[in-house]
Amino acid sequence: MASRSLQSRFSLGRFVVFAALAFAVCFYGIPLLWLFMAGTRSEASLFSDAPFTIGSWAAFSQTWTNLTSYNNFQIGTWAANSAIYSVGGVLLSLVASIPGGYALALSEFPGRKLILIMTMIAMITPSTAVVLPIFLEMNLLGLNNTYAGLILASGFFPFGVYLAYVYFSTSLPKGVMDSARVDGCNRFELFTRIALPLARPIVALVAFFSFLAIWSNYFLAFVLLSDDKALQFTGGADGAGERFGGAE
Amino acid sequence: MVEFEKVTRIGRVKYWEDEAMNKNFNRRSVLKIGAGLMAATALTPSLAFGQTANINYWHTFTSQSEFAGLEEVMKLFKAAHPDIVVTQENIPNPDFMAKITAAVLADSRPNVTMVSSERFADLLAMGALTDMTERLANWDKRSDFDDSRFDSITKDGKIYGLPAFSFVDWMYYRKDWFEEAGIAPPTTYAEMRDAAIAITDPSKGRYGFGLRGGPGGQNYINNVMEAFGSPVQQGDQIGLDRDKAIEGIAWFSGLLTQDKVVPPSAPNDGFRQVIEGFQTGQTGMIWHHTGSFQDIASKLEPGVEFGTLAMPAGPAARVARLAYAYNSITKDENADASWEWIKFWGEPDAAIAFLDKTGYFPASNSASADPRIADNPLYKPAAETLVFGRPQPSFPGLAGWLESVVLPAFQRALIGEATPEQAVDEMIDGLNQAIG
Amino acid sequence: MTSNPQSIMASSRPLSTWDRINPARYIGELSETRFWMYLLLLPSALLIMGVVIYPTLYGFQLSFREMRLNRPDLGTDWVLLKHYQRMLSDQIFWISLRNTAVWVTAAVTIEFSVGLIAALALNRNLPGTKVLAVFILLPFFLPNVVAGHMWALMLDPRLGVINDLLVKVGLLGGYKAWFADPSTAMAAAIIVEAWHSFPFFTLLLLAGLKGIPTDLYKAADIDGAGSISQLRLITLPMLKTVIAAAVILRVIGLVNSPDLLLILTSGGPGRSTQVLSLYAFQTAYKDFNFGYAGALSVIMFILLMMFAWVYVRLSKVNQD
Amino acid sequence: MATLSIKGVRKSFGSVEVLHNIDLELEDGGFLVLLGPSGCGKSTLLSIIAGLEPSSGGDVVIGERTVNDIHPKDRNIAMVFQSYALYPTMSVRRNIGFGLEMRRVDTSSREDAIGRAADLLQISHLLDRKPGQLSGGQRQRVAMGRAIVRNPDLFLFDEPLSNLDAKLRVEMRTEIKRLHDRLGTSVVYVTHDQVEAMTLGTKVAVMKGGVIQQLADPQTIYEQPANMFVAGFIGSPTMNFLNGTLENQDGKLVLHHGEETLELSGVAKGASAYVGKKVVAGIRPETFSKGAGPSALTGIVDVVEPTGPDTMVVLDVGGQMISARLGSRERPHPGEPMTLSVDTTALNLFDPETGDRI
Repeated sequence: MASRSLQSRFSLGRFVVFAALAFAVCFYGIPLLWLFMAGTRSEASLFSDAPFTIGSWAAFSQTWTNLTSYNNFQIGTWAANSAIYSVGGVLLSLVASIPGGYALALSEFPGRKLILIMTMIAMITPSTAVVLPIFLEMNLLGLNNTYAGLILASGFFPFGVYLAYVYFSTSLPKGVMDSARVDGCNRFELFTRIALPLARPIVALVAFFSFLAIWSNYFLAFVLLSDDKALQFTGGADGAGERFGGAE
Repeated sequence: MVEFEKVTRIGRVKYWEDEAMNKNFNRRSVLKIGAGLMAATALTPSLAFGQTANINYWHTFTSQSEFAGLEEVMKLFKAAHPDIVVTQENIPNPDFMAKITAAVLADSRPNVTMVSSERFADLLAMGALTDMTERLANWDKRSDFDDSRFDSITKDGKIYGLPAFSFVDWMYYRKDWFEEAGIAPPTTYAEMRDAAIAITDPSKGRYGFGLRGGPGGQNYINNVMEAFGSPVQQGDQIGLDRDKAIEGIAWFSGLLTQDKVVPPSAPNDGFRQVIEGFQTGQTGMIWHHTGSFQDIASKLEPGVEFGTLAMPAGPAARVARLAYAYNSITKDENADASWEWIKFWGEPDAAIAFLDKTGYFPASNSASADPRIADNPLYKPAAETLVFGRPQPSFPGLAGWLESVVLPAFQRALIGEATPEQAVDEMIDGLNQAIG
Repeated sequence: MTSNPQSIMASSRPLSTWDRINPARYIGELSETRFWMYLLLLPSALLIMGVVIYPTLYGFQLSFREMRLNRPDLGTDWVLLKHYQRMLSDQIFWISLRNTAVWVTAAVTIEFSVGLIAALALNRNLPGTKVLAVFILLPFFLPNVVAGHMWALMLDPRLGVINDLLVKVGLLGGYKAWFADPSTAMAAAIIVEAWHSFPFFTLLLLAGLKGIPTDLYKAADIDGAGSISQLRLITLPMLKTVIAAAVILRVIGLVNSPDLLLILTSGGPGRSTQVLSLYAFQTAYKDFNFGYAGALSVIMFILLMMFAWVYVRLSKVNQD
Repeated sequence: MATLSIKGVRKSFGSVEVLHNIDLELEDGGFLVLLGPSGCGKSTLLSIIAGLEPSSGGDVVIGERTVNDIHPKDRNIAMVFQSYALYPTMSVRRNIGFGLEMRRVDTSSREDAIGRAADLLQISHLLDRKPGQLSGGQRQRVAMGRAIVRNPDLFLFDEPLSNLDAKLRVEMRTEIKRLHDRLGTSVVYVTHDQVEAMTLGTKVAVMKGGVIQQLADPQTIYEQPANMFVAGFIGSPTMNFLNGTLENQDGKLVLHHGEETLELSGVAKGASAYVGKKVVAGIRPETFSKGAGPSALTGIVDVVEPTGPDTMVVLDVGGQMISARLGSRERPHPGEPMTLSVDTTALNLFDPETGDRI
């Protein structure tokens, strides 16, 4: 009896799981599939054919040519710029958030609470409100329209500080840290040789989230950069979306 | 007959060129970019930052053909002025004001900026523009331009820019549908409504008129109010004539709510949707400017499937906008070089080269007289419009009011959430807020 | 130091020249002083000051000033609470506030539910889930702007693939203009938002699920608790902290970011999808009224603070 | 190798004092066990010796040096942790050699040292593994290897065996004893396991509430516990505490407990001062034997637990439970009366008020 009900419950659970996955695949997969397919089809085909038609290789290469020839391979520049900003921003956000979270987690010092609160505030501040002040500030520093400016502006990822803080205050084995002290690490080596290698998962997570944040932060990039060649990809793509000037 | 031959030839040539080079670059292509990016992880960067610019040019060109035109002009300019290096920067339209606002605040403006007439008042109020009256007065080609061309860039007798090309409002209609229904092209709002009712056939998925109730539609809403006798600006007077405005809004929104001659998607239809609706045979008439001629001709045969008309007349006025894209000096530094560049756009050479690539109308008389325009019957309505067309109103806060008050209020009328009276009251309140 | 005849210890090497100039050595020495923690904090503190505190304060002071860029004639004087007073009688503000509540509540609810289901499914480690995980997480990588344009096209009343599918399946009589109808515009936008951001919950919840000891489920099995009871009595309580953090972060993101609605509806039709962030954005960059936009931002900020505080209280999460 | 002396060390966390004025001396090559229940302050004391925590007062002297302000790495100590504290990201080889690496020992002599330590601990075949791939016992060996490779002046062990299962614990205990015998390095060893303390230590410090209750060799601790806490903490089953009154009967000291009378011979000299007063007699279970005698207790058998070599019997003597360790052949039945005689030479008397031994 008991094993029987267990059995049936298990298969029900399995069914629910598969149903959920099937739903996810349909709802979340189809649009992506369509997006990929759109790339293989000609303009005319997009207008007239059924939505899920696979186009031709020729159409794909045509799309690719359009893409690469648009305004003298501007798309390549955009993509490369996006990569530079994202990588730079991610590196900076790691340099700021990992040691910051470590310090906040491991020590008690005056101002610690204040920094934690500021981190929270940073997470809550509406981005539209800070874009203009940041722009003015970067301008003051002469960093407008430079890689450095955007990287600086997007390099603070408060959520990352918080993640690192939570990780270091809960998951660092005290014994290992003590052991390293006895083995002769100074606090710097303790951080670089012991804590950092242990924190690899959290470093990856912070990098991942900050990459996403920077990658999609179109508006900040847009206001900070004016040179068309320095346009970030997401900004450039949106611009290309609007075809006509002035009075459309 | 000969003329017609010519028309179709131009259309055809353009069509094939487009097909061959597939120049159109729109939202759909953006998605392809997304797909391409996801598919190809390794893109070779070409970071050419090498050029040092003497002058910086901000513009809102985005389409492939516009870029081709700009490049052509730049090439000609380089040959004529090897000592001046122009760096062009594309500022997408939706973000143009945000960007220039920030640049003005931070004093990091470009040397020359492309200014569309509706933005003039805001830019001037911000202090972004430089007085060019004297330079213009001393320019030998000044006589090529009618004085009226400068109306939308003049304030208190001072002129702040030189028109580079024009957007002429007109309408496109399905010639074949009209012939099929046996009706004449409309010349008034009333006729236009009748025609729309006549050609609307929901069973075929056909609607009479492609109303732009989404982004960008605000200008047409304002035009309709003006055509019914409620101009938002008369000289220094700013305000709406409530009753006339209500009439206008009632007529315009009635096309959807009562006559049902407009696709139900109208409240969210922007530029792309309106053009596509016409191209795909959903709508029989649309309002737009001359700049989309080539685009429509790439899907429908000009002169056969579709034709062009001057804007119809409203009960009180015939409102068709003549908007100019001006080039203005926005920085004192290198002003002489900037002026050379701006002047160059006014030269027939550059204007015709630009027209050749884009179809945008030149602003100078000598260029307008070019046979490719003057002899083309499909462009005739545009030439007519040049006579009676009027400039956009212009005062600080206008653009914001149109976009964030007029459009939503009209949309509320379109979706039946507000009566025309309520919509107009909202507009009046918003206007007071904007100019108060 | 005494030395042991049985010594198995190796002898230390004296300092080499490199050691003497090695910067790591100096940092190492510095790290033993009380300045070390401040040194670690220096990068984040500088960035906090530069890109958070200063801009935030600047934005706050703007909310008490007249600041209309296209109206230099009005000056930039202090106007105290004028903007806040205007807000009280500003219909659009109240509509935006209501819409923001709907937008955030619905989107978070859907994203959380779908995210949880996906996380539970992926946590089963069934064959193929690794591939599925990558697949399901893909939308998250599309920037808002691209996702917005993509959905605008898919929901297009003329060419949209969604309409096409729904008509073919028979769920819809004819093509529908989702964003032109106030009764579906918000719902459609919420679906798009949920599609784009649910993987955020999946990611965080999946991480949380991995941390729940399997013994708990075994014990529950023996006690006869069914799947639903296990979810309610074990999974959700154990995930409480993760859920609280994820919900707060997502709410912050939803309240603050106007991108998606800007692309899909611009707040329309009428005001039916107008939200606070969009209103603040338009006030600043379309109407150039930075003072009023600043005040709107301050209100958003305060609302979020209150939300976070109340929410943390209610979910009784102990936080530092 | 060095001596260790701790002079008046105190430690408080905020207003809570967890170590009161600790004094300790350990001879060169000695093996000091800090024994006590959890929370007694023994691990804190070890951390202070290691330099991982600052003390609130007092001196720690290793060899000739007062090391109060000296960094852990410069104290020339090595430490083995309860959690083994192996670096999860490093191989066993690097784990063992890490202390040397940090001291800039060159690679070849480092490799030699690692090899020797690994041989000694029989873990040479594990050198290229990561800690995650090792069993508990292997990890423990690696942790030890890491400590001995440095040949420190002082080994510190923080409950090193408590995470192992019973069998391994016994094995490793022997191993540690062997290592200590071989290397001769001074050791401070923290544990709550009295068996480890008794088997390993040359000196045992029993701690409670941040105070050292008794510092002595294991034999003394067992036979002459300083107070009732030490007496009760050491030995399993624990010492029986029998309440009674001390009297002088015919020139002999006797203890009255209810109906029972125990004749005491060979008890402490100070006992006579307690004549007529209440005392507590501490009787180890193994000092009982079956049968009557001058000092004997009679009671009812309550529980019988044969353990193989012994039989443990719990006896109800006038309402007080007494446990006794008897020979394996004894099989009394619960409920039957039984008389046990006591070897009073091994008996301790305590003052019931202070708990101190008389």
